[in-house]
Amino acid sequence: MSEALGIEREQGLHLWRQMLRVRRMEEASAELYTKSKIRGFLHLYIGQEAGGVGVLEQLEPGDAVVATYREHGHALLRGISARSIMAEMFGKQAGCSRGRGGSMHLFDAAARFYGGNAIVGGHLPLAVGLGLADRLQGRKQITCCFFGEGAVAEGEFHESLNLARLWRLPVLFVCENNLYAMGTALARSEAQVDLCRKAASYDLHAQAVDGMDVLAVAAAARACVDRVRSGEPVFLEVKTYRFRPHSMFDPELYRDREEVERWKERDPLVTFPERLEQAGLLEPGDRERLEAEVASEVADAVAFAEAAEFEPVSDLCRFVYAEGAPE
Amino acid sequence: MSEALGIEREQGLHLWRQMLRVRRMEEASAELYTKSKIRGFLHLYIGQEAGGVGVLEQLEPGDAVVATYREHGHALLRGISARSIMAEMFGKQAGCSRGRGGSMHLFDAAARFYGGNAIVGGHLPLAVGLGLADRLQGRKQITCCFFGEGAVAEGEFHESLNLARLWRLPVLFVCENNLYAMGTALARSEAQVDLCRKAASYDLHAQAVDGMDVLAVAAAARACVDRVRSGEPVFLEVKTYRFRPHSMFDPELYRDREEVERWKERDPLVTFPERLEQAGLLEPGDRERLEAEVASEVADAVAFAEAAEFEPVSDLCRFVYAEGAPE
Amino acid sequence: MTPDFRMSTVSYREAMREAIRDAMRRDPRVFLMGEDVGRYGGCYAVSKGLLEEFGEERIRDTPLSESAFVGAGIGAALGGLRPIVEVMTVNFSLLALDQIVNTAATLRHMSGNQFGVPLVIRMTTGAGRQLAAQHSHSLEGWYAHVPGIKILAPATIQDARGMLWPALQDPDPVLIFEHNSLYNETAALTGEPPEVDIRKAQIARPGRDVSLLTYGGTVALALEAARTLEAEGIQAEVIDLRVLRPLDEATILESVRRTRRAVVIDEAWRSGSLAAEVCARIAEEAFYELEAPPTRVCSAEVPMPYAKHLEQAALPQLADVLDAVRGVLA
Amino acid sequence: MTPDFRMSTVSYREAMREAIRDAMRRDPRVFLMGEDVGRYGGCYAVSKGLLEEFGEERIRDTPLSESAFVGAGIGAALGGLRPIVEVMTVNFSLLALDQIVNTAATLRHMSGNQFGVPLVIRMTTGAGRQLAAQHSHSLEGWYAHVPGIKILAPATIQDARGMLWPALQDPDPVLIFEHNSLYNETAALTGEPPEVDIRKAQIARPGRDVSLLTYGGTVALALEAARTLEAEGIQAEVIDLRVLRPLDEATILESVRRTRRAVVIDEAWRSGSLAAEVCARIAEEAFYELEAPPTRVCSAEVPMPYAKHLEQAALPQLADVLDAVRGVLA
Ligand SMILES: Cc1ncc(C[n+]2csc(CCOP(=O)(O)OP(=O)(O)O)c2C)c(N)n1
Ligand SMILES: Cc1ncc(C[n+]2csc(CCOP(=O)(O)OP(=O)(O)O)c2C)c(N)n1
Ligand SMILES: [Mg+2]
Ligand SMILES: [Mg+2]
Repeated sequence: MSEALGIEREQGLHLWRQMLRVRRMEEASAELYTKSKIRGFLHLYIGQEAGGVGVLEQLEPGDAVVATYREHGHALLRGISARSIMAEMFGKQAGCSRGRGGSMHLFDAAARFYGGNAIVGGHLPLAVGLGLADRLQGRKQITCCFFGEGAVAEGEFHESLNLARLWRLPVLFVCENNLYAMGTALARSEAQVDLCRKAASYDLHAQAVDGMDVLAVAAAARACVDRVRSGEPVFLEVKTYRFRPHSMFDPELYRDREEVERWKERDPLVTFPERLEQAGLLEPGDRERLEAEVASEVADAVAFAEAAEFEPVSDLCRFVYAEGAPE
Repeated sequence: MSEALGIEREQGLHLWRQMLRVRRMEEASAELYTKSKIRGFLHLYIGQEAGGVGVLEQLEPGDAVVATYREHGHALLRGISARSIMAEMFGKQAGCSRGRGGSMHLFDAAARFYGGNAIVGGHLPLAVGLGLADRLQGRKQITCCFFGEGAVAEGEFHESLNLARLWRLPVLFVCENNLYAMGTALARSEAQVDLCRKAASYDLHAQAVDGMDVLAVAAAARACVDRVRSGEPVFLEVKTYRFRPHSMFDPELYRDREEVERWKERDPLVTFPERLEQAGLLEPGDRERLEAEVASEVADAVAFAEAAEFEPVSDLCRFVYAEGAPE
Repeated sequence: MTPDFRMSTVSYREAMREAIRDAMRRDPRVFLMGEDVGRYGGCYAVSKGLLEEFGEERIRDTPLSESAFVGAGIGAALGGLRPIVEVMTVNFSLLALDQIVNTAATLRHMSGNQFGVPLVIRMTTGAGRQLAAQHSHSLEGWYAHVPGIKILAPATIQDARGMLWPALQDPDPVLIFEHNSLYNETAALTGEPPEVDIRKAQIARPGRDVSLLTYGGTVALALEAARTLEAEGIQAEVIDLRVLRPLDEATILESVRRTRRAVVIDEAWRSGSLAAEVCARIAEEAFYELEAPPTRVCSAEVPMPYAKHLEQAALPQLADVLDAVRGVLA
Repeated sequence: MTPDFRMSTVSYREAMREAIRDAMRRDPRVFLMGEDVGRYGGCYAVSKGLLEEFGEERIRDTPLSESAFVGAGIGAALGGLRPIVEVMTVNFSLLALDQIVNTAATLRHMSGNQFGVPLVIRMTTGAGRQLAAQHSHSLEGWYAHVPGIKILAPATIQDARGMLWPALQDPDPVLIFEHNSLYNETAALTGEPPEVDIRKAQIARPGRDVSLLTYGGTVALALEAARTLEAEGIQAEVIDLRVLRPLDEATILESVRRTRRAVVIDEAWRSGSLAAEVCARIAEEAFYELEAPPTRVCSAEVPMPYAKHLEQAALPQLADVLDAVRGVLA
């Protein structure tokens, strides 16, 4: 147990490992994209890992997660295997959406992972509805909805926060503010750049946290999750940054390299192990072991995806309607 | 000049007359509806007159007005003749929209009166665009956009206020809060019932005013209009009440008669003349003269509408596209 | 308030209300949500009295926010409930179209069959009440374009009473379009609620000379035309399409192959109407059996005007149908 | 950055960019607004470089709020400007559909001709890039249903360069649909910008045996089919519809009456597609001149899947077109 960090060694290693799993899977995805193994739009979570880890660690198994197209990390952290995520991005039948969704549409019923949604803001109402179902059925589970700061300008953000609060629904709205929506900086899209002030105007609890600090996120998220579980919606802003372009098509004309470099100094995959080290929680060989384990998980996932089968073309029109249902 | 009220006799009489013109025209409309002269949906402004008068008196001739389906009053106060309003509600060619719009869609290019819009919240973006056109063309005119408190829950409210403030557009958003959206009380539609707090979350100036007091509205609106003309959007909440049902179909199951009666005690058409009287601004016969003048204006409008021609059926498909334009 | 449904004359509105009430009684997962469905009693008074019976959790008034409450219906369906979402009119449903098209209709497929959305969305459609261009259009044909959802159009009291329950049993989203002119129509409804097969069109009136194909608000017009034509010795068959997606092509083609003539009546604008689809299918599949071109009677291509004489002129009229029939019989 | 337009090979993307630049130079009332049109350079890089030339007042980045900025375009047009509003894809345009259908399309009529909306809205459409079910649908046929707006689909570099200016001159709203597969296509564009009549379809390739009618992203497919068929001695005529509303019925019917056979190709889902409308018109107007049923080649009725082999299988393919042609010639 470290006094300074307030965590045990095991916990520290776990958080690090979780971030590392996402980082390495994303790096592999980027590479596979350049090799045309993965296609479509690919949005990487690199730089933002502390947010997803800090929040998702606080959820219970029965809780629901709803995410955006930048959701590989959330999916992995929610327990969807790297194999089925990778297979999905390869467009294979063994993918978590049978190859029909791709990078932007990862789904998993067992994990209650409701996508992978690619209409900005469009999934917030869905989270509200999941919360409504829980409340009306008297279940204690909560719904955790991730979205970027760009979504805050959309009408669906407004309608959803109002509805969630009006009906006191157990939904945690997690705004991952990475300062840009594609090429549009926050100050160019919002009259009020303090997103917590915006969110608080729906009369709900809103708080912001440093998204480069996994422990800070974890602590804030824990408090928020408790509050949500007691039966009210909460808004959590995770202040973060994406180190990579918006997608694989983005020439990044809208920001300086220096800005990116400055943020990289706060890379949680650099700073967090340093903090663990300083706190005396690491042992020699930890890094090598972690890296090796994660590398093999990713390599295994890629090999699995590579070897997997494509869905037969004859199945194209399946799953438009339920099978066996009246057509 | 009355010290107590801060106005001259002429001004007092003018405000009274303006409210009375709306009241009597609306009463006539209600009656004509029961006689099937007017059809479709009819939304009356009775009870809310002080708001429209107090705000619209502050505008300059070149300013634009955008309103909802409850807009007869705004149209009349903006200088559209009772004749052409009434003819429109009769569906006649001489109507301000050639009979094509009806009660919910009064328009007038000369008055820069942009409707009469019947999608709740749908006209706010239009007002933003008018403001943008003014700003980009360096014109000093402003756009005044009326809407009900029900519209505040719609996504378009959110998107529009943000855009207006982000781009510093000269738009006055006037929320006529009559406490109900059809049968839905404000507290049943908004998590935050203080609408100024909601509006302020877009980082713009927001203020509320007693909408049953025409002088208070006038003073608040004057300050807001000045501010808008200097180049920023403002939100003005007019706290008011409708004395009649939402439309002619509404059985009013959702509110008590007592509540309505309590509000009627504050009827501006009762209280304002009383205040004028108390301030010594009235002379004997004023009421009778005003009533007679207004009655004759309304009677003339009804007679005009009755006598007017219908658009020939052969013209049905005109005005879908501009005439003479490439088809 | 509750009419006795064992044997009585009920209105379309009452039949729909009874269908909702019955579903709510049978299945605790069912609830109704929408603008003014509760305290106000429903904008077309369909849900009047239900709040008192079921309480405000299950008869749920929503704020004006079509996108959020339709989307919340999707989420609630995913969460195990069986929501009936009411949107006041198809015109306002455009505000929720993204939810319906991009989420409700795609989820099953995108998720590789892991998630279905057992949601029913009801809305009114159509013109005829002088509500002008923002309240009068018939856009249900658009929805019929979208794979992943099913579209119903009850034109009779029987269907108003009988379609909701099977729609709620469907594991996929079902949209029900109620033409506003039907609410006051009445018919005798006897005994048990009618069993309705929501996959099938229906021969509303048999005939051998020409097929009049239509749905919803214009079924009555087609029947009126058929009665008028009878006096001239023309036996018109009226097909009530009932289900707009997936179209019951078998019933359509069977009829047209028999009568060899088709007139499709649709209150929507002609270009790009559902009537176009019906004509195209007939032309594709029954071309060699046709004696005359398939013909459409639709609304004039104009935003619906307010004035009554213009509105009526814009809508399909009896004379238009009769002309079209005489045209294909000439 | 600026290609020399006197005589050079340019891409569809560059042609569109040059059209915007040219319009902005010619008319100070013209401006471009949309998500990421400025700093990012446009989601499909169409507007790259324009911010530097025209500044941020006229190349206006908007927040993510499709309804508000499309509506602001309507208001700005009413206020005397000539906005070009870019919506990233037709899929997202559903969020702005209310503005387009209920306001832009209705204002002239509802106001008794007092207000027109001279607005141009550009958006991409179509599949083929493995973007899955929320980014790949072809919904322009819906817009073609709506009176009060006009719909263009430039399929060639010439049209990409030439359609914008006449669209901006139009006193009513014009929507321009750019198929995402076209941006990298190139062609020689010489001399003055092409004069384009935005009321007319175009014979992309003459032929006498069968008419292939299509638009936008599938014109190239039709031309490829025509080339393939030529080897078999079949002369297919390819009609590029170009304007989806109002349809140039005269050109369509003239071609079909000559060839007596029609195959309509449309990347949208078949049911309720624009192809249905084209088939219906042909069936209605040229029935007695047809030798075979009008036939459609459309996308499979499935939310577009991500995997390449499934996506390709869902889209109209050369073999499908050839089969259809052989079908109508059999
Ligand atoms: C409704 C809608 N509009 C536009 C887009 C295109 N788009 C995809 S991601 C994106 C930026 C979103 O930014 P943000 O919400 O901050 O999330 P981030 O990508 O930064 O994680 C845009 C404009 C979309 N997918 N949906
Ligand atoms: C988008 C939309 N949804 C629903 C309606 C139906 N409707 C018409 S007026 C109204 C209530 C609006 O209330 P509010 O904004 O407070 O204005 P008020 O009628 O009180 O003046 C509703 C629900 C509509 N016209 N548009
Ligand atoms: Mg962002
Ligand atoms: Mg109100």
